[in-house]
Amino acid sequence: MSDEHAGHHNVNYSIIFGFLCFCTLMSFAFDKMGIENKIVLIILVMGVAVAKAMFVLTYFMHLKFEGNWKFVLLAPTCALALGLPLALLPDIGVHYYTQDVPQIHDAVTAHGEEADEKPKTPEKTH
Amino acid sequence: MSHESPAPALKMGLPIPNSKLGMWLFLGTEIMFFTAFIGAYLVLRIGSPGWPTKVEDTHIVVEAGAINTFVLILSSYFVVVAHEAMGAKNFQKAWKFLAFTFGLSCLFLGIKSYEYYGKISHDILPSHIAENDEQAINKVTREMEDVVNAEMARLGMEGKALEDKRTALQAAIGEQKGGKLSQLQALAAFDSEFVELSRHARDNVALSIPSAEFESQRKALTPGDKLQPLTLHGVEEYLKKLRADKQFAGLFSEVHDPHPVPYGNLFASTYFLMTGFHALHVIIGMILFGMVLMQGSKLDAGWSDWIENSGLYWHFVDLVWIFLFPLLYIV
Amino acid sequence: MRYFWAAFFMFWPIVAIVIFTISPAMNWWFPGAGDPDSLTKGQSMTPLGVDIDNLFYLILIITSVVFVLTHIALGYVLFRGARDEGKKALFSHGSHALEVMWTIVPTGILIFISLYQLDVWRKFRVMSSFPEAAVEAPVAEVTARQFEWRIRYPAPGKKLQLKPQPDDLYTVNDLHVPTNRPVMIQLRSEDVQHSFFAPQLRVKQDALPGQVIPVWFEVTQAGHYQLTCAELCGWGHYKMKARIVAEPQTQFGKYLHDLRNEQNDDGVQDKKSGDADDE
Amino acid sequence: MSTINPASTPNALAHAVHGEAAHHELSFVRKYIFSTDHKMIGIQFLITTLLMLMVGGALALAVRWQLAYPWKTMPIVGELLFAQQGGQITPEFYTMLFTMHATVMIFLVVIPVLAGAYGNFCIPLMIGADDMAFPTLNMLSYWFMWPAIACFGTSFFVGGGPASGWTSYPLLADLYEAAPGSGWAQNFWLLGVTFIGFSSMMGSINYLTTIINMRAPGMTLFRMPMTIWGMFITAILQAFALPVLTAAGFMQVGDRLFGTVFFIPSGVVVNNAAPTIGGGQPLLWQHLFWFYSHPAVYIMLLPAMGMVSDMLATMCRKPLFGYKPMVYAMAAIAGLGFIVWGHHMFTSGMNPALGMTFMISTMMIALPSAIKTFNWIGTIWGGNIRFNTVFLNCVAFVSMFIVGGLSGIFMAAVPTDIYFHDTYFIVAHFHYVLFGATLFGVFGAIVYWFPKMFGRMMNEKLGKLHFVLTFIGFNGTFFPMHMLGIAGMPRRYADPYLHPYLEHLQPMNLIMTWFAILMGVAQFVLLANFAYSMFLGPKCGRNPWDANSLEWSAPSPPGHGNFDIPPVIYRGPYEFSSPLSGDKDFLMQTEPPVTDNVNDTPPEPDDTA
Ligand code: HEA
Ligand code: HEA
Ligand code: CUA
Ligand SMILES: [Cu+2]
Repeated sequence: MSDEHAGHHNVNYSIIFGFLCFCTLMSFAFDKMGIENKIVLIILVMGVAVAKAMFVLTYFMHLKFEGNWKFVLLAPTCALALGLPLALLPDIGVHYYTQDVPQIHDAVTAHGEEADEKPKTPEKTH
Repeated sequence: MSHESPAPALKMGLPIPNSKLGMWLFLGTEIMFFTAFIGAYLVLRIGSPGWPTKVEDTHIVVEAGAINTFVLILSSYFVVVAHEAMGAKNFQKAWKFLAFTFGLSCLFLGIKSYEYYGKISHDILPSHIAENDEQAINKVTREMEDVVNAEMARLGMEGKALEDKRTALQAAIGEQKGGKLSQLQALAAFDSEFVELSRHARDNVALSIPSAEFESQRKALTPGDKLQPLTLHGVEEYLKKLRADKQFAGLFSEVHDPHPVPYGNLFASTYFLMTGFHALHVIIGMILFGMVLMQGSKLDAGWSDWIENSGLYWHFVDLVWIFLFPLLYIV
Repeated sequence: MRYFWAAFFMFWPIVAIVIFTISPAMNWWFPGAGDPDSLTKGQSMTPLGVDIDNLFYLILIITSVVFVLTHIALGYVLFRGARDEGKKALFSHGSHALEVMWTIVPTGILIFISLYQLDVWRKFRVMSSFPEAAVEAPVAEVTARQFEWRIRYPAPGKKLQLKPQPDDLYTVNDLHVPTNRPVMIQLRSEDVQHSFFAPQLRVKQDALPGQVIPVWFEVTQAGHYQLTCAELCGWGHYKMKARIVAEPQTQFGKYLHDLRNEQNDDGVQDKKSGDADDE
Repeated sequence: MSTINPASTPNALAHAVHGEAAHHELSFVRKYIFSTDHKMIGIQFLITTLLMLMVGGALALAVRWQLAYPWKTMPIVGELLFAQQGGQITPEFYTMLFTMHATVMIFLVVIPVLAGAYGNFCIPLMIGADDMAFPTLNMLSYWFMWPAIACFGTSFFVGGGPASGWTSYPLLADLYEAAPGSGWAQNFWLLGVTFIGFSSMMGSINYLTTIINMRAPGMTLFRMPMTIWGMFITAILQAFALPVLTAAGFMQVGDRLFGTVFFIPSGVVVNNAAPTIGGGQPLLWQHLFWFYSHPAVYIMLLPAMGMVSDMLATMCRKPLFGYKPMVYAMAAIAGLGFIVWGHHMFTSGMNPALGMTFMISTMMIALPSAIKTFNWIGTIWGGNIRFNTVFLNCVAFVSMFIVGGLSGIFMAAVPTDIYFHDTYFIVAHFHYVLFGATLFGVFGAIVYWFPKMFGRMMNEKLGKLHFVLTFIGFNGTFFPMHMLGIAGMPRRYADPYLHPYLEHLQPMNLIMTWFAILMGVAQFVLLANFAYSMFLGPKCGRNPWDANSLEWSAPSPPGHGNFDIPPVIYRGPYEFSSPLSGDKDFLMQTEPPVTDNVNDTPPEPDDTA
């Protein structure tokens, strides 16, 4: 039975492939364009990456032709995959308390500020 | 393999083979596996002000990454084409496309190793990177010491401690050992440069206290000493000067430029973690395809599911790279 | 025998409740200030601790009620099951009304507990609601290390700085704080994770390497309190024993003063000149 | 190398009949050791985990010894193991003891006994499949347990043993200098966790595929017994949570062996070593670890909940009260289970806003648990109860789960957790849920499915004796721990009595230890009963409990391929005492709708199939 269902869907894979190559070129170009604004750059390249991923998923991995189980399987996975970094963010990405590590001292001294900054007091964080 | 049996009217479950369902579930777990890595990378990066992004810090080669993306996409493309050929019972064509895929994955690993080589030769390895001036200076002296040590051992100086070897070195120079003499002299000169630098670095407190205070303290401690506060820039100049010196040619290949990179070690850790595990997945994929290729002309329809499932796996590997590329190379 | 088993499952919750009821009297209860027989036994010595205790008692009441009711229900169904030997069982797949009821009632209770406690948590941890007085002048920096607590006070009259200052005062395993005003300490760790745990004060906060975490509390009664470590930090985890001495402000000032004299005493000069050199 | 043809699998008969005919007697090795038969693998898991329970229990008793008689020579084993210290438990050794106790209990007892043993044994039988979807993978999942056991075993002997608790928090676990002596032990520990992770991973993918795709005709999702639901949801939890732990484990291995710095901040001076270079953050580990390990506590509970639901219904001769709400409650526990992990980190220095979020989600997880609890009581209500060992263990499960769950509420409330975190209150909580709930459920399941496994019944008298002794020993050991916790006794203390405010608790600890020893003795009764009944217990027919679910329509023990008649399912699993069932009080899932005078013996296998 595996034999029959393989040929079912007539996708022109070459076009998909062409599109993927184009996307890769775009990311590369975005990098070389020297976009100053980090946020814009991130949005652009991640947008391209997501587009590529969608193409690979839908066509190469045949998700377009699968039943609804794909949503049952992939929706929770994606939710978790996005949720984990988001949940880590308030603790690891943002520091609620004063970080006291050499890298930060160095950065502070390099910017010509006073080396003995005060402990982060509640007012400052708010 | 697919022996016919009447499909029961009441077949429960999904209309896909177990193997494919299993593969998709496995891919679900794989997504979580890479989520942990990528997620950790993202939050660590956001949480580290001054994360290294400049090429001179990271030695990231965007071109290599882009080419590798292309290589993986192309190989993915060949997999789907191969699977299509299997469906059309054109087994030799399928074999050929899979062989391309295999070749491309080798190419991918080749480019990856080239990149790794670049990293290693710049010593961008976890816990090898100096994160501030002091560590950079220390690293230079440590590496110079290693060079001296190794050279002396190579030139036949016996003894364990550096001091013993030094005495042997002086003796050897005294004996005027023919052709080796110039080498020995260069080494001795290099050694004395190292001794001076390391003494300098050891006594150097300029980096930890404000320079004015340091000056006064140093004056008080060692009046008349010729040591000046050592700065990273000073060391760089000094190395440049030494490198220009023909005499030491060759000895410097081991010594890296002093180049502090804040959060460099964390960067290297995450970089190698993610690309390393991705490469491991590539290798597993190569094994999966290798098993098909080993069938040679015996390849038949029985392998269709295998190719489909390894194909799914391979596309997943491709997907991971699609995200790693912008995250590691561009952003 | 059937009744025996039904009784068996009712016997133990009764024992459990009895044990809980006699516990405070048996001194198996919260550690309080001073000697265990005093009136303040089992009572927290900080306002925040009292809040925590009250919350504990509230939850204790709620859970006790739930515990008793569920076990009465369990006992009832068991005894009926034992009595109705051989009778054909009730053929019922459930009841929507019941189902809804026992979803909604616990929801209400749980939401109530959730919201009720938020305030205590905010007071304890959210830095913007720390008492002004505590934030203004942190009393000391407490650095945990394997296996002791190192305490650094600013010199009398000065403010605590993030970086050690030449005139800072140091002690080990002995933290003095003034009473009757909110005090804040800066908690940090020199090596692995530790946890600053003062049982009588109901304060607990992990010390994280690389971070400085402010902790505040207000001791209302002078006395000696325990300070222990509550995060596994190596083989000596159990012996990170220290004390917190709470004393009136004047006495605390005197303590710092003495500490400074002691620290600046080089053993040669007499005590007085020690005071002189900080001009 | 294609896969099992899905079309053929539900047709168990075709397989069974053809298979049996063409079947050769398997060699001993293929049959008992490298077996791919899910039943044998299940039994292998069961016996292995029971042995590991002994090991874990022995370690627990050593822990208890130190708490009752601090620094006193351990009897018998003391002089044998560490004569050089006068048979005393050193603090390092104590750390290793509770670390390995927890590791063995969690990774080698509870998880494998639920998913490994009963998951394997029950899933194909209860959904009417002839085997798992991937039998070889199944075999591997058992055999991957052994490298894990070997690694954990090795970590006892290299260096001083792992010394950072089962939670393995960095930097204690990350830096060699932090726990001198634990060096390679910690590495092996991590390796062991990775292996057991692979084992569980293979298992869960296998279970999911089997349950989704290999159900017999008529076995719709909402006709599956709760056991299957429990296993199914557990497998989902495992599939999504475990990779994160594996990933985090690799990161810790990297930190320990390859110089990476994920969890190591800069400038930390440990044990007078040079300051670390670092750059990472220790909290990251805690998040990643609990992202797995909180769902893991439900992995350690949900299958037991499922099995208890089945056993209760059967022993009360009554349909499960609220089947669908039970299923949804389980799913809700699983879903919420993914977003509560932060409740282990309330005092860790996490962002307080995050703490609030986690607190609320943790509170909410009590809801589905409430639904489950009340439904169990509802199931017993009005039942025609058979007070046998199975039933008693199940009631103990419910009762103990209530206690354990309610103590969870104290900790879910952040302010009280400030006080209770890392005190014995926590220890009481999780032993009530892990031992009190899960293991009592497992003890019930052992007796319940024993006839199906070995074709013989277990001894009732010994079973009840075991139950009573364990129940008393258990409560005697762990109930007082609540008091210890309230009195502020921190966990993981080798000698709490060093602190004056804890001195007066020693007599209490002493009593607890003796209860623990009683509980230990009780487990020998279980062992004896198990071994005796395996060979000498009274033989039984297909359906000794008059139960409904599919496995009881297969022979006891089922042969290769499980069913001699292809099961077709006509109804849900809990049709006890139905008015349709006539004289009997049960209606098996395989019984066709017309129910006149159908007896228990299945029809002869149909050769034409
Ligand atoms: C099987 C295992 C299991 C289970 C099921 C649970 C269930 C729960 N656990 Fe537990 N937990 C552990 C195993 C488990 N836990 C372990 C091993 C640890 C320690 C790890 C370590 O540090 O080593 C731990 C630690 C732990 C902590 C961290 C404590 C700390 O370290 O500071 C917390 C905090 O919130 C917590 C909470 C809960 C809650 C709210 C539930 C809830 O799911 C319970 C819900 C059940 C009920 C509430 C009872 C039934 C309901 C009713 C009768 C309805 C009415 C009730 C009300 C209205 C309140 N647990
Ligand atoms: C499923 C999990 C599980 C189970 C079943 C148990 C069972 C037991 N545990 Fe458990 N325990 C944990 C999981 C579990 N534990 C965890 C996760 C921790 C936290 C660790 C950490 O902090 O990192 C912990 C910690 C822990 C502590 C706290 C240590 C500390 O913090 O200092 C204590 C102390 O009393 C304890 C005691 C016991 C006892 C007495 C049993 C008893 O119920 C055991 C009963 C069984 C037996 C006694 C076996 C019978 C067999 C024999 C007696 C045979 C003897 C054999 C030979 C001599 C060969 N455990
Ligand atoms: Cu410090 Cu435990
Ligand atoms: Cu939890």
